[in-house]
Amino acid sequence: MTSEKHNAAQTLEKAGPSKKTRFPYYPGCTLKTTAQNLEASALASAEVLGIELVELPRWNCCGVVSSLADDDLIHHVAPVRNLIRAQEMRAAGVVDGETRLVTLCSMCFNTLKRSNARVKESADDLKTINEFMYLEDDYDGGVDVVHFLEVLRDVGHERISEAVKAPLAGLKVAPYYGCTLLRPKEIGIDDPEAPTIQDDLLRALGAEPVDNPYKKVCCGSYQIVQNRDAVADLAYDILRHARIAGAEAMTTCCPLCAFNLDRSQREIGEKHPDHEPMPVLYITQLMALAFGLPPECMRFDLNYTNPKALLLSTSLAGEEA
Amino acid sequence: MRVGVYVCHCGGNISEVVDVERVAKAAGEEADVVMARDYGHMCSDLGQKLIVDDVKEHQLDAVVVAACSPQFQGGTFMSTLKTAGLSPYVLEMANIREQCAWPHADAPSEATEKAIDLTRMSIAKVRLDEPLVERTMPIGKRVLVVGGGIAGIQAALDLGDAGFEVHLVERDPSIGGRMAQLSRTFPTEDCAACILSPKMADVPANPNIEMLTYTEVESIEGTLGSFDVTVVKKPTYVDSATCVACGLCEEKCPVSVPDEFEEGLMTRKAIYVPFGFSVPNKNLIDASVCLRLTRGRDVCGLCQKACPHGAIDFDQKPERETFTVDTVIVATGYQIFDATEKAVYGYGRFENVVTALQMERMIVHAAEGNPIRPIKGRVAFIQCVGSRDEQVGNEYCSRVCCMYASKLSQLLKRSDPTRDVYVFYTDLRAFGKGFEEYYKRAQSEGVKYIRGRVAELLEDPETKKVTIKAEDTLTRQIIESEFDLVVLSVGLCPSEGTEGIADILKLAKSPDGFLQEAHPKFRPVDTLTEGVFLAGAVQGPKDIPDTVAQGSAASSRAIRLMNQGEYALDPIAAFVHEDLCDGCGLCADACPTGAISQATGVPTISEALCTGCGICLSACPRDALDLHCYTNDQLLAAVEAALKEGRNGHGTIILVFADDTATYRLADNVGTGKMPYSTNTRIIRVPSGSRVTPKLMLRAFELGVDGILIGESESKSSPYAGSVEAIGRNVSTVRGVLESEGIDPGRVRFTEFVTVMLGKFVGELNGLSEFAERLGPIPHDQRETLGRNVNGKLFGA
Amino acid sequence: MNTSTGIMERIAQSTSSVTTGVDAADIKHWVTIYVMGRAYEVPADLTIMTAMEFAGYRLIRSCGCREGFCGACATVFRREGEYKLQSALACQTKVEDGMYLVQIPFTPAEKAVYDIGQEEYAYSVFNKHYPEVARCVSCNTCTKSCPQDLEVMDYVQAAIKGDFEALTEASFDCIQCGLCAMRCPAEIVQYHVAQLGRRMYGRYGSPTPGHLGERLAELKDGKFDEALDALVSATTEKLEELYAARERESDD
Amino acid sequence: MADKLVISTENEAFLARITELSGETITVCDQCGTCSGSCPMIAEMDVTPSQMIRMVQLGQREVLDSKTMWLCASCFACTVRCPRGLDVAKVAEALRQVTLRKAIDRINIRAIPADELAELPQIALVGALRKLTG
Repeated sequence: MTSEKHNAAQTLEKAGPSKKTRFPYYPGCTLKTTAQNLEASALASAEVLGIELVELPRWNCCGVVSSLADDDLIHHVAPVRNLIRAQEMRAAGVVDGETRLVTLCSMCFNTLKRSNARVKESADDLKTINEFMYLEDDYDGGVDVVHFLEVLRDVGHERISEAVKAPLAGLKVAPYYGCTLLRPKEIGIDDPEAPTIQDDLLRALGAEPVDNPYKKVCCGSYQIVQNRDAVADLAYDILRHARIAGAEAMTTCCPLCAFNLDRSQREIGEKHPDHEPMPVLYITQLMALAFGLPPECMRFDLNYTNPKALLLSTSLAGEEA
Repeated sequence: MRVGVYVCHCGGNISEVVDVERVAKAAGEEADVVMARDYGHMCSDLGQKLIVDDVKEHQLDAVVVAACSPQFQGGTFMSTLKTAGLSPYVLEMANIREQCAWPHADAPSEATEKAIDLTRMSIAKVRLDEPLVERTMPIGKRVLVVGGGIAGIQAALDLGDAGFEVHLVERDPSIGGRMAQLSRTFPTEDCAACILSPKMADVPANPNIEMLTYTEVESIEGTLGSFDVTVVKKPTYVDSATCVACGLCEEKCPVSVPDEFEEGLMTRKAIYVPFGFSVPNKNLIDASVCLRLTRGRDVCGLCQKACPHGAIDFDQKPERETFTVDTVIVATGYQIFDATEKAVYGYGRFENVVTALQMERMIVHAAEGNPIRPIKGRVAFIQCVGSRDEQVGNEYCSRVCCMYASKLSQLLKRSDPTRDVYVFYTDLRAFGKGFEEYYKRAQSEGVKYIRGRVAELLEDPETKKVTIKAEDTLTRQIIESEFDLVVLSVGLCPSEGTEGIADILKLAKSPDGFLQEAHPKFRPVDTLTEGVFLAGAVQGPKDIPDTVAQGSAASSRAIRLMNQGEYALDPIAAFVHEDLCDGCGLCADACPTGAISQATGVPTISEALCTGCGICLSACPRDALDLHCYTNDQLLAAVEAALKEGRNGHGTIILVFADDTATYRLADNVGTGKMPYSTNTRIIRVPSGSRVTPKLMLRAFELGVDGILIGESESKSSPYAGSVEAIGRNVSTVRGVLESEGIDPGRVRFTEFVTVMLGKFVGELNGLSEFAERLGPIPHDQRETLGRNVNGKLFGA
Repeated sequence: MNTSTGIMERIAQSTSSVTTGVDAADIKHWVTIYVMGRAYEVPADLTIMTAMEFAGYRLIRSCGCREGFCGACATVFRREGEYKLQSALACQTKVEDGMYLVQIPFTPAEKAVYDIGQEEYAYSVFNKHYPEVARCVSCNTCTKSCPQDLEVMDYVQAAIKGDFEALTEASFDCIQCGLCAMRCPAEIVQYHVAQLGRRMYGRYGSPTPGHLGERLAELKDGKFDEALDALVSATTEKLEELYAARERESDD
Repeated sequence: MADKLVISTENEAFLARITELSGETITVCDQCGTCSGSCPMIAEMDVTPSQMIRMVQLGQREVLDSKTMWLCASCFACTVRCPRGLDVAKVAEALRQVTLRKAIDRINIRAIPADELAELPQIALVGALRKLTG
């Protein structure tokens, strides 16, 4: 970890951004386990851009997939509790009054933002939840939940391009958006039918985004638990269309999409012998790569389909990757 | 001042409940009343003669008739006064039938007390009536028609043929509109160009029509009878007098751009003729792409060299023209829904996805033997693209797509019967004359209708074929089927020009964004602005026959006004007490119709534009604005009269300000229905509840009223734009003041009514009455403090 | 422990029923408690456990160490006029007037069977053995119900995140009374989850103490062989002598 | 012969319950089928989403026997496309809740092989248990 920070700091120095912006940051459980590659690459890349994501000192599972029943408030307790943590962090003066809470996992993003929207809209619901809390301060509705991709969009793709040390030239990537970044409309961060936010970022990194018509089709989400075959079928369609469109790799921002699309390739391979494995990467991994960060910031070892061969073939990865 | 009061028995309708003699006697004791009678039938010839004779004999200068509703016989007695040589505006009617005898039939004594009060209120008001004279304004025979599509053409030709002077303004370089682009018309399958082009040619041929193409309306100011119009004619850079559209210039022009008329399927040059049968049929230069005009004097100029007539003139400038008209017809039509907004259908990204209008052009050219692009293989139509879709913000049905898709699909089928043609629809709407038969014909020719809205389209990156994903909702099976061409049946949206003209003329829009007619049933082509009419799709999507019908209807409505030579102005209009006005201009900002103009000093109010809504009265911090026939002094005098004998045995007195459009008529309907309600209610008629200022309400409380209900017509049927919002603001102001004075703000209420809400009206009245009874009267000292504080609280210290 | 010794002595001395052994006149303060709905007048100074015994209950279950360590005497109660449901250990909590209470002598809960040596030291161990942990709604009811004032929710969350160290730290003082599990709307058995987590941490996560390794190495190298041999071969008397002369802290 | 469809006021209670739980005005669905055409899980379903809505409109409790709402991945593809602005995913949630609130779970988590469970990211398990257990 020290070396990672050291390297990021060095890069930062070279890039020369004057002042660091500090954001409260909510990781989510999966980023601490199977998706450490998402967190590591995002935090390191953020630092290059002069952004420090300060992890909430105390947080709980967002309780992913929002409760949709109108009368169900208990499932909004978990998200709101996290929003209170962000509020506490701001009150403690850690993040210069920043009201945005940054998320990396798109499912956490969606869950937190939906609950936030609900309690902001309904004073009654907010009151009930606040009363239910224990020692926490009341949530005042003053937190805005954002996704890291939005922060990057605000930074500007031009500035990101400037930070690129090793452009991903020639790499054909199919960005996969899935559901929770885009839908429902009032929560999503981009046009739900024609998203471009990942495409734009990939272009800034020097890669060539490929238009996959299946980029918004659900990967099956939590259906993986009870319905592995169906998820494998969906993943097969999504990957196949990306391949047809000319993609060599796929990017995502969601640990569950990543799992379903990446891990399912084992089953897909058994069912469809013609299937050509395709690396599924977190877009932040490619960003860290393009920023020239060391391998421990990418953690390609955690990807099921090893991207090493692909990255070597496009001479994008050094020996150590 | 000499007032005569006439109490009518109404053949027993009134006198069986109300003690009419007592009413007449009480009236006779009022100041200025020199004559008070009761009589069997005041509306009879003899009854009216009684008034006429008394006016002469007793030199009456104002008359009160206590009888039925003024809605019912007001006109009769106004004529009576005219006959008697008085202004019809020195008449007041006390509505002792609908408001006393009928609803309170089981409480005759209270009915009589109420009748006395109402009569006193009318006397108090009539004393302050001004002998207004109805003014008339001359009106000429000049019309502006905005928009040269089929609606505007029809209106212009009708008016021109009838001898009216017409200015037809079209922003595009040719008239003809959208219809000119169509292949055939449904359900008769006439060739659209063939039936339209003669009509287009008739326009410049008509000596009464000035055709102004490539021209935009810049401003319209004024009112019925004198709309001052400024238009700007854009330069075509071609002298229309000498150009013969020979096409030599086009051959030389190096710039090619997508052709709008061909919906971008073909290109045209920077110098071009709009289309084959355009009117006028002259070349023009598209200044936005012309090399000379975009890059400089020494660039290109090939057209100028090529023109054998020397018609090219790069020095043309926009020309501003002004003229005055008496009426305006707005016919700015529609534009098709921008299909790129429905990203899921890939329009603009997928090669083989086209709009229906593009399909029209493809069919026209195919029929002429020179197809723009081959139409091969399987074709699918997707219905409701941009219509009936909340995801794109359009809730409405565009009305024509079902039929044009049925037309295009069978034209395709007929050109190649082996071709697969599918129409994906949600509901098939074939309501017009011959439509259902036409739909059946398409089915019989083998067009397959699939009941299911298309969820999304996917393009094969290699073959460019398009896969449709949809559910056949009749079999509940999912369709994933590949097509060679997908046609989007795009809906109709308000045109760009509509937005502009709506701003210029301050016309209201309905929630769908199209312009709002004055009444959906009885005034379908009128607007709420006198002298401005709508024709065609500017009011909402419609097919060609409906559009043409509206063109004719609008011209006929305009003729109806103009043929009279003059028109009467409604005297109920706002006016300024000049001594009170400090020229702040707040009234001008508040006026929803733009009737008040104020540069410096005292504002001027256009009687023609003023609708008499009274919204401006509340905007004035100095009470300088007032309303003829319903002045502040008159209404306060009426309130005072109502309280002359305190609460008259009642615990409380409730005042109802009833708007003329809905609430007053509703009260009449309740009376006619003999539905009893609380007898402590006193109804005051106003044109609109927005006339009732916060100060008037607070003054009424100060005088001793215990509850106030303002009834106003629902906004959608009200002739007064913004009245409901204005009343809402006024009422909340009053509530704020009451609360700060320790008076329950629930004593003021506001309800929207339509004339049939009998139960609701009774419920609201009784509810407020019971509420006030529970609270009891406002204590005297509170009323006094209120009186002292009114001005400070409303207008600041 | 803060019980009134005087009264307790009298109770202990009584020969017939517990209640009659006390002279009511000696007790200055009385409170009314309700055990499973029935009212009892009891001396105000008693713990819940002694008060129940005072009232005549003989505790066979729900009673263990009486010193706040074993977790057997879980109790839930509500004070009159309060909406909050409280929980406590009966041996550690004094009675209050108007307390409605019941004992929770046992929590039905399934404990997973595992071989610590065979498990992977990762979050997935919880997925495997207690997948219902994922049902946690972060309602914090467990924390509120813990008589040990542990941050129960936090350690459940630590399990979800696979943070064994945090889990161990937060759950170390758990006495397995089961009150958290009884209140959990997600039906998680927190204390079993914690135990699995602590065991995993103990086996794989906790740092190996440096001096232990050194000493083991010394043992292996035979550094103490000589001294041990001397002890083994010593007589009993010699051993007693050595024991008496051993280095030790003073008895004071 | 095909079964008769019973339409009666008794069915209204079920519609009312689902309307209340979902907060959606289910009666405005005009059965265009966009939801079904957009559903990624459609291949597994016995009743299409639009049919599910139709059955709720008519108060047919048998919809609870279908697999459809349990296969819904809450991806909102239907929601963002519904031309009548209905949140179909919320209706599916309401239907799940009717069963889950009777303490009847859709999945028995213990029946899933331990090695499969061990491999899942928490996010998957949390999601599934939220939607499929009560």
